[in-house]
This record gives sequence, C-alpha cells and structure tokens, in this order.
Amino acid sequence: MNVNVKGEFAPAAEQHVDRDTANRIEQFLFREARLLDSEAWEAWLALMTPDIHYWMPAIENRRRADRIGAYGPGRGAYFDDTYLDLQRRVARFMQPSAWAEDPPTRHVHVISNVEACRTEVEGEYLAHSVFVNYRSRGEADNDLLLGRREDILRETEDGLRVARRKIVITQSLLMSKNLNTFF
Amino acid sequence: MNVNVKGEFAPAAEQHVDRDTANRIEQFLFREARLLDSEAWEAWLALMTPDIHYWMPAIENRRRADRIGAYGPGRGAYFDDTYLDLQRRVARFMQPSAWAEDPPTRHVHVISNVEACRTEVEGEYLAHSVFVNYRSRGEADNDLLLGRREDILRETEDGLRVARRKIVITQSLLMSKNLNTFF
Amino acid sequence: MNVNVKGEFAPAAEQHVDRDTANRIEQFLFREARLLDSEAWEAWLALMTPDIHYWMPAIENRRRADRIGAYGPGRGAYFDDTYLDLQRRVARFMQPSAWAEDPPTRHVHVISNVEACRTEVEGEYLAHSVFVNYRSRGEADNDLLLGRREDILRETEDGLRVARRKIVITQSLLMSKNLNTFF
Amino acid sequence: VYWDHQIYEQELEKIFARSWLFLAHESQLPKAGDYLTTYMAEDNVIVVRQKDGSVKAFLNTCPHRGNKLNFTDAGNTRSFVCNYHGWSFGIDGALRGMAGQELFDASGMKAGEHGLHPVAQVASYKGLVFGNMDPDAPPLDEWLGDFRFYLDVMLDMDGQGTEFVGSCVKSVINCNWKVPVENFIGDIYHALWTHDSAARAMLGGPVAEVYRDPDSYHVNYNGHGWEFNLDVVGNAATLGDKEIRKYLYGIQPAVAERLGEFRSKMIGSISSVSVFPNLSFLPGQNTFRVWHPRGPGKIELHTWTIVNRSAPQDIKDRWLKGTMMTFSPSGVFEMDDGENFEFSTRTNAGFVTRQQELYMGLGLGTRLTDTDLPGNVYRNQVNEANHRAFYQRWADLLSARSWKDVPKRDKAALRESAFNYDDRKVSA
Amino acid sequence: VYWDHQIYEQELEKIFARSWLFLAHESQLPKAGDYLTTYMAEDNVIVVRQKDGSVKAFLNTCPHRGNKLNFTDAGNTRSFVCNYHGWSFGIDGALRGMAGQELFDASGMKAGEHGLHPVAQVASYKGLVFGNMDPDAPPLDEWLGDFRFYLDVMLDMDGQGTEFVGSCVKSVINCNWKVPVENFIGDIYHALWTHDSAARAMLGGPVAEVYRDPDSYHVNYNGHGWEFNLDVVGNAATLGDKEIRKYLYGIQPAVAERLGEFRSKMIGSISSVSVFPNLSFLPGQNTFRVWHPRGPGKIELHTWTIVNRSAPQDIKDRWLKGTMMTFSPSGVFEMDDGENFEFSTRTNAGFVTRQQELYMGLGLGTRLTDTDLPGNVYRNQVNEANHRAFYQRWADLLSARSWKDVPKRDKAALRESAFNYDDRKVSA
Amino acid sequence: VYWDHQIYEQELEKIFARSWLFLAHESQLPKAGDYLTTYMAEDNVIVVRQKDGSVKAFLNTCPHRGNKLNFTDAGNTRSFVCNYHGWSFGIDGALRGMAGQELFDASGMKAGEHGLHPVAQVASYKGLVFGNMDPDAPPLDEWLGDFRFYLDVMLDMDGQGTEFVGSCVKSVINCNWKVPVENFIGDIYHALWTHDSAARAMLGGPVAEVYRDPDSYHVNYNGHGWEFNLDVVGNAATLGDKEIRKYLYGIQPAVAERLGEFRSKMIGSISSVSVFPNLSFLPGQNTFRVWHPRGPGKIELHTWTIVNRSAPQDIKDRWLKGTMMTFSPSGVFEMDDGENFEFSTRTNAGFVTRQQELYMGLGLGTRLTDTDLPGNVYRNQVNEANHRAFYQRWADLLSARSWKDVPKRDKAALRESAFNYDDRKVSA
Ligand code: FES
Ligand code: FES
Ligand code: FES
Ligand SMILES: [Fe+3]
Ligand SMILES: [Fe+3]
Ligand SMILES: [Fe+3]
Repeated sequence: MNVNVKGEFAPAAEQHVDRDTANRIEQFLFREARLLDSEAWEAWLALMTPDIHYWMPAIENRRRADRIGAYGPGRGAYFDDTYLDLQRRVARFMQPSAWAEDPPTRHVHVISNVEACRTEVEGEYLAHSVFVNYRSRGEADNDLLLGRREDILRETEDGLRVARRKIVITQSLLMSKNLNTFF
Repeated sequence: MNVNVKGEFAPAAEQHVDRDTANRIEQFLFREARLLDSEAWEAWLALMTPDIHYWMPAIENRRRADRIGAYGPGRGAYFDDTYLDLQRRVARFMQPSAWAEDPPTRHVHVISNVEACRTEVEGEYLAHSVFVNYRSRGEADNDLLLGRREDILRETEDGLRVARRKIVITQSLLMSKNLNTFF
Repeated sequence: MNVNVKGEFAPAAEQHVDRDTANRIEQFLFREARLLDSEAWEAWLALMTPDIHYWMPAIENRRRADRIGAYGPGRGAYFDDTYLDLQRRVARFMQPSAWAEDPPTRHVHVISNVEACRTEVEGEYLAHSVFVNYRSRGEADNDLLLGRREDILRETEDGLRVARRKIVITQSLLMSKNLNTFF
Repeated sequence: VYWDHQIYEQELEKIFARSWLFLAHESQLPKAGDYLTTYMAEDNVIVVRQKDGSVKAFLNTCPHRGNKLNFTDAGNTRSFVCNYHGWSFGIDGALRGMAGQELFDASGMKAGEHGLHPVAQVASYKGLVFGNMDPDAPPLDEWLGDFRFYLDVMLDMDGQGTEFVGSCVKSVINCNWKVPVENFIGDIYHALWTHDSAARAMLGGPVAEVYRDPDSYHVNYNGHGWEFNLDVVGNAATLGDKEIRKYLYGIQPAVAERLGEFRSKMIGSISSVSVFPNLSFLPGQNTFRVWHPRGPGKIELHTWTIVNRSAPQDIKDRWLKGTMMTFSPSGVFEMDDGENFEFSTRTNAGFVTRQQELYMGLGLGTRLTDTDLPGNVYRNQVNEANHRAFYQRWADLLSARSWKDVPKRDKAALRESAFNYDDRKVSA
Repeated sequence: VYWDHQIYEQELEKIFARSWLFLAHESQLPKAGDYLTTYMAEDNVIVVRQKDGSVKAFLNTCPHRGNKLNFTDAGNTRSFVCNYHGWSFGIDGALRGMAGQELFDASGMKAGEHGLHPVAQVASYKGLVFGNMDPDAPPLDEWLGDFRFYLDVMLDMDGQGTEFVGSCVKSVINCNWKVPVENFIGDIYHALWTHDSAARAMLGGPVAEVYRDPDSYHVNYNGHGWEFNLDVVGNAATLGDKEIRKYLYGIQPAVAERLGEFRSKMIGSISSVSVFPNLSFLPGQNTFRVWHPRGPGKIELHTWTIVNRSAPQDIKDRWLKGTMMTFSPSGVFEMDDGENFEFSTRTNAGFVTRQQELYMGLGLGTRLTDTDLPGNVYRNQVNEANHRAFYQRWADLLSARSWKDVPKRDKAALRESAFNYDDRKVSA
Repeated sequence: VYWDHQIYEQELEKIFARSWLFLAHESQLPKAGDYLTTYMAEDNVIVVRQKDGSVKAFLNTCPHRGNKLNFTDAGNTRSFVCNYHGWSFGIDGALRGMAGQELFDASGMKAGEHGLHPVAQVASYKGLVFGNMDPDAPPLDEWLGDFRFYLDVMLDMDGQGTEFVGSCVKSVINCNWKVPVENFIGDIYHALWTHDSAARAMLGGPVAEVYRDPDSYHVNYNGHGWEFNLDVVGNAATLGDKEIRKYLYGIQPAVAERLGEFRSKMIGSISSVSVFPNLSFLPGQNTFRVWHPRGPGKIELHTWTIVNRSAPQDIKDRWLKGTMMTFSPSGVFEMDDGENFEFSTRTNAGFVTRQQELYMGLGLGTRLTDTDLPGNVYRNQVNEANHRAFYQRWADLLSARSWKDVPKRDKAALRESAFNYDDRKVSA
C-alpha cells in the first residue's frame, strides 16, 4: 500500500502506546464505525477535530522507478477534506431531497489490525488500521472496498478525536459508481 | 444498518464492560466462529442458551418516511429461531443424507469490531460485532455476506452463552442461493 | 475449514495464554500484515524462524466418507516452503526485472479472530487467526481470498517469530491467476 | 433449452410477454395508494391499489427518459415522482405535472400520452392478481380454465379467502427458470432422495414412500400442473409443528362441505403446484413463489407465505415460521433443492452434454379417462405427466406467432359457476 | 439502443472507430517522452510527446503477439518495452530492437512493418488532443466546425490556454454511454430535481429556477451541444468557494474584450457541454470527462480538472478541490447522477420496457433563426433540442457505410480566422 | 480469434468435440472403482477404472433430468448416485436402479437406454488416457502419430513409465486458451525476458541465451509441437534443486541406450511441449497441464506433477515441490506468464486492436529437410514454426465439416513398432 511512495505505512522504529490507551483507541474506532453503519452522521462528525484533514487520494499505476509513486498531495483525490467539507457532505446525506439515499444505503465497516503508536506530540497518537467497507443499495448494488488507514488521534476534553486521517485503497479504477460512504 | 428503524445499532449512552470481560467476550466470539468454521455444529449449539432467540430478518427497501423501516418482527426472516429450530438445522447438517453438504462447504467467519456493554440485567452483556461470512462449495461457488450482530451474552456456570442474537445483513436481494451457514 | 480432516481447527481443551502475551501476539500479527502491505519483504522474512515451515495446501472436493479429506501433506500445495523457498520468493519480488510486479500490486491483509494458546513447548504458542487477503493490480484486477491460519509462534531474543504457519483457504478452484502475495 | 441465449430471448417475447404472470396478492394492497414493485420476467412493474378499489399495474419506468421510477419494494403513496427530473404521476398512472410545465405545453406535449405505460391486462382470481403484457391474450379465466377447480383447494377453503403474511424474501439462484417450475409442477419423486436429510431433521424420519400410494395423482390444464395425494397433512407435517396439522384436520370437515370430500383431502397433503409459466406453491407448507428469469442461467426467487384469512393469528405466525424453516434461503428443504436446480442447469455449459436426450417418460400410460376430475388426470403422483404437459405448452407458445396459432389442447369441462360456491364473495 | 449487444458492436465500428475522440490535454505531456495511456472506446492507446514537440498515439498493444505494452497510467520514457518477449519500441512507435534480432532478420522480417500501430489521425484544438482511428475521417477542424466558437469560451479566455490540474480519477458506472452524454449535452432540467440536496448542501439553497431564465440557450453543431445561460458564475457557485466566483468576475472584462460580451457571460454560467460522441465538461465547475463505453450497460468514467493556465495557483487548487467535492465519485452532485444513469439503463433489461417510446420533445419550436450565434440555436436552456441533435448524428453515423453517406446537416458559417483572436498563439 | 463468441462456439463444436483430449494419467486410477472428474472443454466427465482394468469415461451428468452426478474431484466408489432423484449407476455407466423402479418399468422405460452417456472413444498412450467425443475421429495412435517419438522422451525413459504425484491444482486465468498453448508449443523466446526475475531468484542468474544454441529445434506433427535443445537439464535447473539434476544425469546413459543418444539429451533440457489442442508439459520441470476453455476470454488451468515411476520417493517429492515453486499459481515463473496470457487476450477488447495483424514469422526458412527426426523439424528452438503449425491445424479443423475434409498435412514416417522398445510393457 505504500506503492512506492517512501514506504509510508511500513513499520519503522515505533513506540507503541500503553495497553489501556491502545484499547481505548480500538474501541473508539469500533464505535466510530458503528456510528457510520447506523447513519448517525452528525454524531460521527462530532468525532472529528475542527482542524481535521481527511484525505483519500486516488491511486495511479506508475512504474516503480517513477518517483512520484501511486498517489500524493495535489493529485487526484476522493477526499481532501476540511471540517467544512465533511460538514457539507453530511448536510447532503441528511437532505430529505437526497433521492439517491432514499431508500437508505446499508453500510458495514469492518475495522481491524489496529496498531497505535506515540507521536512527537503529547496527547496525539498515530493509529494504523485496515478496513473492509461494504455497501448495499436497492436490490442488487453491492460494493466492496478494502484499504488501510493512518489516523492521528488527539486526546480532548470530550475524549479521543480524529485530527487527521489518510485512507489508501487498493483500486485504481474505482469499481463503484460512487463513494456515498465514509471511511 | 439501522436503515431507519429507530437507529437500533446507533451508540447512545452506553456503559462499556471492564476490560477483562470485554476480552473474554471477544475471545468467546472468536472461539464460536472457529467452531463454525470447523463444522463443530453440536459444540456450537452448546454455546446457545435454551431460551435463545436467534433472529436474522430479511431486508426490504422502504422509503425513509415509511415508519416500518427495512425490517422488523413478524415480517420476513432468514432465521427467527428458538433452540429447537437451531437443533433441527444442526440435525439436518449432520445427516449423512445431506447430499448438498457432501463434499462439505468451507466457511470462514471473520468477526471484528467487538464492543461490549452492560445491560440492565446483571450477568448479561450486550455485544456488538461485525462479520464477514465467506463460503465456498465445490468448484466455483463462493458467497460473501457482511453484516452486524447484536448479541445478548449471559454468564452461566459453563461460561458465556448467547441468549439473543440479532443479525442484520446489507443485502435485500440475497445474492446467494441459500444460507447453509450460521452467523 | 477442517473439511473432514480430523477437525484440525476445532477447539478442544486449550489453554489460552495470558492477556499480555495474547496482546503481544495480536500486535505482532498486525505488524506483520502491515509489513506485507507495504512490500517490506525482507523485514517480513526476518519474522520467520530459520526452521519455518510455511504451508498452504491446495483444497480438493472429497466425499466426507473419504478419509483423506480436502487436503494433506504430500498432495498439492500453493506453499510448502522452507526458509530458503521463502527467500527465493522474496528475491523474485525484489528483482527489478519482475515486470509483472511493476507497477506494484496493492495488497491489504485483514487479520482478525486472533486466539492464542499454550503448546507443549515452553516459549511457543499456537495462534489461530482468520484473514481477508485483497489485492489489486493495474486497472481492474481485484482478487479476494479468505481463510484461516494456524501459527506456531516462538519467543526469541528478537521477539516473537513465526516457526510454523498453516494457511487454509476456502476455494478449491483458485479464482485468481496467481498468488503473488503472502498470507 | 437451458443454456441458449437466443431461446431465452424468444421466451421473453413469446412466453413471458404474452402469459398471465402473478403480480400480487390482494392482501398486500389493502388500502388505496398501497403499492408494491415486482417483476414480469425482467420488466419491473408497479402494482397499485386505486381509489376505486381496483388494482392497476404499470411499468416501473418513467416515460420521460426511462429512469426507474420507484426504488422501494412496497409502500403507500399518493403519487410516484421520478428521481431524474421530477415528473409526477398519479397512482392511476397519469402524468400529473413537473417543473417547467409551461415549457412542455409550449412544446406541444400532450400530457395524456405520457402517463405510465400500463400492463395491458390485469385480472384477479380469488385474491391472486395477475397481469398480462399482451392486450390480445385470452382472459385470465380462460387461461386458468378448469385448473381453478384445483386452485380453489388453496384459495377458497372457506369462502373467506387467503392472505400473505410476512414480507417477500428474495434470493438469486443460478439456474434456468424452467428447472424449478418443473420441480414444483410434478416432481414429488425427488423428495424421497433429495429431502431425506431435511425430513429426518424436521420429522425424525424419512420421506413417505409416496410412489406406493395408490390414491395419488398428476393433473394438469393449459400447462399448469398439480401433483398430490390425499393424506390431508403430508406437506404440512414437514413444518414440524403439530398445531398446524391440528388446524388442518380441524377445518377439513368444513372444507369437505364446501369443496367436497376429495378436495378437502388435498388442503395440506403431499403435493406441489406450478401455474404456467413461473408461479409455484406448496399446499400445507404454504410457500408461494415466483421464479423470475434473469437470463438462461439465473433466476430471482420471490417467496411469500400464504394462509387462510380466517386462520387464528397464532396459526398464521406458525406458518410464517414454517416456510422460513423449510422453504426459504435458510430453509432445510430449499438448501437441498438449490444445488439440484443449479447443477441441472450448469451441466449444460458442456457442448456435448447439452445435446444429450434426457428422460421424462415416467408415468407414460397412466392417464385416467374414467374420472370426474377436470383437466388431464394421471394415476400416481410419482409421474412426469405434468412435466410433459408443461414443456408441450412451452413449445406451443414459443412457436406460435399469434394467439390463433396456439393449439387449444385442453378444453374446459366445468362451467364458470363451478367456482362460485355460495353467495359470499371470496374476500381477499 | 441502451441494451442491445448488436447495436453496441455497431457503435464501436461505425461511431467510435470513425469519430474524433479526446486523447489528452497537451499540458499532460509537457516534455518529450511524456506519455499517458487512455482509451478510444475499448481500444487502449498510448499518447506520447515526440522529440519534435508533436504528439503521436499508438495502440497500446505489442504488434508481436499482441500483449499489452505499457501497464502504467502515465510517465516519461525513452522507449516502450514489451513484458512478453522484450521487443522495444521508440516513442515514435518504431520497432527498435529485441533479443535475438539476427534470427528475425534471417526470417526475413522487415522491422519497418512491425512498429506500433498508429492512431490514424491525431490533431489538436487549443490544447485538446484528439485522435481518429479512421484515416478517411474529415479533419478535426471540420468535425468541430462552428462549435469551436463555443469551445473557445472554455479553452481560450485569454489567449494563454488551459491546463489539467491533478491526476485522472477513474470509476465504473453501470450505464449506457449515451445516457450521461445526453445528460451533459443539454439536460439542465434534471438539476432542479436531482441535485436539490447537493445544491442545498453546497449553496444552502435550491437550484436556480433556470427554466424561467429568458436569456438561456441550447446550441449544437455536428452532434456537439452546449446548454447555457448568461449568469457568468452559476455553475461555479456550486463549488461553494467564493474565491472562484471572484476570479471569474475578475477576468470577465478581459474575456469580453477577447470573445465579446455574450461569450464572456458563459465562462462559469449554468451550463453543460458534450462533444460528440463521448466527451463532456462543465464550464465553471471545470470538470472535464470522457465516458468510455464498456459494453452496452457499462462505462468507465475518466475525469480531470481543467483550469486557465494563467490562473493563480491558489485558484487552480480550489478548482481541483471543487471538482472533487462536486463531480467525482465522492462528489455530492455526481452521487445523485450515478443512480439516474444506471437505472435509466437498467430498466431496459425488461423486454416490454425497452420497446417503450420515451419523450424527447421538450423545446420543439424553440429554434431561433434570427440570431448571429453559429450552429443550431434554441431559446431556453431547459430544452431537449441538443438531445435530438445528438441522436440524429448518432443515427447518421450508425447507418452510414462510408463518409460520403453521412448527411452534412450542419454547415460552417464562420471562417477559420474566427478562432484566432490575435497574434499570440494559444499556448497549451 | 481471441475474443469472438461465435468463433468460440465453433471451437467447442469443431475442435474440442472432435479432438483427443487428455483425461487422466493411469496412475491416478490404480484400483477398480477409482475415479476422478475432469473436463473435456466445458463438458464435465467422470473417468473411472473398471473391474477389468480398462478405463471408461462418461458425461458427469445424470441422464434422467440432467443434474450433475458426482461433485467430488476424485475418489473410489462402487456406484454413482444422483443427488436429485437417487438414480444409481454402475462404474460401467449402466443404470442400476432407483426408487420406484416398478413405475419406470410400467412406463415402458428401457433401463439399457438410460445409462450414463459415454465418451465416444477412450484410449491410452503410455499412461496417458485420452478421450474423444466423436465416434468417427481417427484413432489416438494416428492422432499422435510420429509425435509419439518425442512423447517417449517424457513417458518412456526406462520402460517403467510415469506417474502423477500430489494432487491437481486448479486456477482460473482470464485468457484465451490458445495463448498459453501457443506459449508452450514453441515459445522459449519469451523466457529470456519474461522469466528473468524468476531465473535470478531460482538460479542466481539470467536465463540462458538459448537463441545462440546451434543445436536446438522446433518439431511438430498434426499440430502438436515440441521446442527443445539438448542440454539435458536446462529446464530442471530452474527448480533450484541439484538432486534433480543429479538424478537426470544419472539416468541419462540408460535412457540413451533405450531411446538413443539424441533423445536422452532431451529428458530435462530447455524445452516445452503442447499436444493439440490444449495439453502442455515441461520436461525437466515436470509440470503437466490442461488449459480448459471457459469462453473466449477465460480458462481453467489444471496442473499436475509427472515423474518417472522408477524414481526414488525423495526425487518425486522434490519434483512436487519444484513444480509448486515454479509452475503453479504461486510459482515464480507462472506469475510472470499469467500477466502476459491475460493481457495478450484483453487487448482484443479493442475493436481496432483486434483487427491488427500480429507477427508470427520467426524462423521462416529454418525447416530442416535433411534430418532423420520424424515430423516437421526446424533449426533453432527460438522459432515460431510450431505456432504456425498449431494455427494451421486449428484452421483445418475449424473449417472442416467432417473428417474427410481435414487435410492430412503430416504423414507418419515411423512404424508402430518404433514405439515399443522392448518386451516389457510400459506400466503406468
Ligand atoms: S426520466 Fe423521469 S422525469 Fe425525466
Ligand atoms: S508480444 Fe510483445 S514482444 Fe512478443
Ligand atoms: S436427475 Fe438424476 S436422478 Fe433425476
Ligand atoms: Fe424439493
Ligand atoms: Fe447532474
Ligand atoms: Fe513462461
């Protein structure tokens, strides 16, 4: 999944957080997934920090020798969102006139392989995870996506919050007509 | 996955169980999955309480404005089982004349996102989880289903037992010819 | 997944390891998966013991009454590898002339249902897990495999290492053109 | 026949677009504005209760640019509004309005010509609503003909009609649509072997040796067929619920009074039914189902549970549970059948295999001529007479350019009054 | 038309293999050796910048045994080497060598005959590179004709040309390719209803009631079409970024000087465009896209973001972000469209449904004859005039055996000089 | 040729339903009742050892209603019982009984006419069992003809025959079946480039520059082909196991005595073989494989490992391991090939691409006329002579209505006795 971009996901010298924190982080990510599965969009949005950067780049096929790799800032993206952008997406999901979302899409977010490390910032953690995102709409539309996430989670007064999220999927040609979902 | 039925899976005020119990619950669910993967039907059945309600409703596409939502009691279901019903299903799997199960179907149950909460009943926990159910039969029959579960687990003399299970999948038109599996 | 071979994966009398060890094992398997996802082949190889036996048998459809079951030693296999064999595979992945791997394949390894038990050997654990292996290549090649693993993990000076791995998938006719991946 | 795309295209045109196809049970649409969406072969249609109590059906496609109109399985509505440009249609199918209507008016559009495309004919028989895409097709009563004599066993036990309980359960099976229709039209023979495991699980013993039953039958009419014996509760027994058997025995005397002794023994007996071309049900188990074709090698199966309207709620609930346990994707019987259906189709991938002549001769020579029963009647329910009648009808329709080319093989022996047992209208 | 495989095969041969298809924007290939791979319908091609600055295109298939030659989306290279046997080709397509060359020589092989198969014609219009598989096709300038008058609104606002920012985002939609082309060629009408939710999310209110706009148009030429009003920033507004609106208002006076007042009001107005057969874009939102056919019921959508080369980097970044938020697989507008596109196709699975006549008569009688605007011009952008022109062109090409059978319905009114506004060459 | 459905249907009928297709190795069926299921193109068949030691083959389809009969890959049985209605067949294919047999008797059914449909012809050559669906096809010995001279290199090194070790490994590749057959019939040329990475991983260095080898050949007969040099162990070396090389060098003198010096140098040399239409193997690597067609763009690959029966168990185990490491879905060589196979097919999706003429002229003019070797013999194994012969045979069969229309291009030069080296029967 680094696909030739400086081995971004590859483990290096990493300091894992203590087990209590690891546990809290895992439960936080599971709860977040449950919010998404139950279309609790606003409650989900409340788990993002106001300065969130929520990024899901588009993937290109490039030669290994091509230094720019499969993805990067300033190239195509599915999400490259600030809090305002996420808010707008949530607002759209919640419009009664979002015909394409009525009947509702049914989502399942499987989250696993959660690993949490300390960062240089006190009170911020780097959390790795993988996901299976499966959606069904109407009679026979079923979409499957798998990928990896790299989150910066921040301790706040209200508990953990997502301050940065990077989502990298494996598909370069997206085999779905849209991404009416979050990751 | 609540799909408009009173937000059933959505987190609300929830009291998570202590970590020891959470851990036991997760391991219990993993072990249960392994029993199913190894066709240990009777050992699996022994993990259900005699008063089990094992429910997997069929999913309908309904307008959001339609109060009855995507599923509900008294409508279609794949499973709406008592212990006796589960026993009969297990009995059928174990008949030597279950031609459709010989050669055996090969199952994998991936269980993740386990969250466990206290309930109002002492010694009973509410456990959320998601699953990937993958089955292969013969040469080229491969079936994939994803969904969410909501279990009531009960402490008994013999350890944890499943007292209630609700299974909600995303597909409304089931893309498989049958459900020769448990969830 | 035992598919009639002496119920290999089925739980029996098992002694689970203490929670600290269980946690270390889970994190070890997650980290290993992350190494594979980031194509850190050599770092991954370093997690295998020199005496590793890495085995992934091919699956046959056999009558339940057929004592030889769906797989077994001396029959077909996708992997039946020593350390040298794994080394050669890694060497091939790392050749600049591995045209079929340039542009890179993008992998996600989802690992879950980790259960760890003591074995008769001090310092060796038996770890069960399930996996979802998803790969994408080029524009539209997307391959999905699910299965179970049974590992013997060994405590060494450098931490946990994989001393034996058995990988059992559900597909008998492999629905992919190759297995340019590890499990 | 089970594999060829050209034949399949012909089936869509010559059979499905000209046959009476099951649309709904009237009980699914109790109130004006109640609607459901279903299929006529691959055509998606809306079936909707009108204000005057009648039922209409329309293509579920917007006549503007052809978008799918309604995306739900069922509901209640005052109008259907298209997601694309917002054209709005009444439940009577009339185009009621749209944004910018003045522009359409100015363009000379006649709203009356752009309502929903109606299903050409819609008609009911005792609660079952059927539709036909062909305005020239013979009426439903003629299509069903004397087969109604048998249908009444399921639909009119007590003059109070039937209803569907629970919702529709849908699944995909990779088989040709004719394979399960053939199975339900007359193939009790397979139960002995195929369903041994399910029978043992549900009943604790093997399936009855029906082929030794001296009092069992195949009957068919116009390609519809019913195989049955007269054991009253043989099918019902597989649900493993003695309350249901008790209920059937309980009502049998009243049914006998209404339909006669003979038919009263069919109400839950070992039996199965297909109505040409793709509707099937099982008396006693009360599963009701349509096998919608999706290409030569695939179907979409829609199933419901049918019960007597007059039955106690508890009995209705037990039947709903019973169909789930036996004939649903998780049903112990259906799991056995599915493999057979799929692999009786998939073998035809082989070029040589699909040239092979199969056997369908069981029961040649069992035709009964000295019987009062209507339709074509055969001794012994272990038989393939109904199979043969089904494929004969299939071939008749497939090769007929117009209705006058369709041979009239079966002639009605009963008068219309034979299906009206008393003054009480069957309410459905 | 939207479902039939035979018609689709005809479309590949008669339309896509003879039409000018969009290949690349010149800005994607700044240096010699820069290449990208793309499709002409289902044919995969390499587009590559030559040493002399020209652009060539080749089938992305090795002429030895037919393996795919290059597996990347883009890059820079000195040669293309086949993975199978290692044949090596120059960026000019010439076969440069292989292992064991002496054996090929001895076999009498003429290397000159085994280079890459070139796309028969390649030509540019103000930064857009097009290719045509047919050596006999009329030149690009004739193909675009007077439509260039409108294209200049997007491509030549200030004589400095345009560029693509970001990379190509690709997705699969299960629809017939003509459905989205029709949508972009003239269907602003759908926005009112389909995009209500997205508009409210991005703008805080509903879509403007464009059908009341007295100063709006449909124009088309040779099957290309543009619908628009003259509100300058109506499309741009949906990006929810006022800096972009400011930018457009800022440059409008200069554009007016260059292209005239009328066209300067089109630069970001409510509008949409399709260039026959399968290229579309949206002025103001600046999404640029090709709908590659993949069978009658499937497309592969490639999208880019186009901006004025002279725009500040910050503005370019905002547009990149804006297309992502609105018209990309995760875009709030595109999510609405996708369902419509797919289900306007999928309903055609029904045999009866696909016989149904649809409506395409909006705006009959709105043709303007007293206008100076080139092409066929219609009053009111809520119209289906462009739809009709598109399908007319489609039918013309589909039924024409050779180019001389293609009716010349539209005649150029403008001289070539009309597209060269000053001495500065448009750099792209 | 690689994409068209109509051509594919013709291939099923004219080629696969008339050719001798590989069914099994006799060692897979040592005892009476041992059976396996396999395919002849898309027809699934059962191959079973009879009580008299002969091998028979049948369609794996029940002649009653066409269900698949046996769902396993292999086993031992006394009878085959159908899951649907329980009809039971002997291992000789005869219908042995069913429930309710008296009813079938009464229906006038003749059990003798409803046994399993036999594969028309079954015959063996030194352990390899072949089947032919066409009763009029020429005998296997004529079909293989002088190619047996070369087959003996693999099948008859020491008069003790061969066996399969391990089980069958099956995978799906999205390529046309002819692409891999062509690859194995004569394409050593690709190894230099395609397999560089695997060779370096297994051998620590690049593939040998075979095209410089002065003593290497293409030979073919009736569309079967073998390319090879005479380095004894070149193929075997890629397994990276020196015990296997040692074994080959060890037996070479004995092989030379039996088959002559020339052929003894082929036993593990750089070489590859396809037997028309879809069987391939690699001497030395000992992978043995059939490419079953599954439509024009898909195959199902079945692979086994073949070894000399007389080899020590340890050597057999090493070969089993060796094929897994090199030519299996996880094999380092096969991974390279798969991409080539798939994309040499997939490019043909392009309408223009699939009109393109490819090159297959390597080695024109290398025919050797002054040789004692049987068949058509060409100098230099880097050649496309076998490709040309394969496609010639393909075209001959495809265009022939009956066997007498098939041109007899190759005439046997050797007598039948040439394949019986001594009195010891080759046991297999
Ligand atoms: S397609 Fe339905 S309103 Fe236009
Ligand atoms: S196919 Fe490209 S070099 Fe042979
Ligand atoms: S289909 Fe085999 S016994 Fe009837
Ligand atoms: Fe059945
Ligand atoms: Fe739109
Ligand atoms: Fe190769």
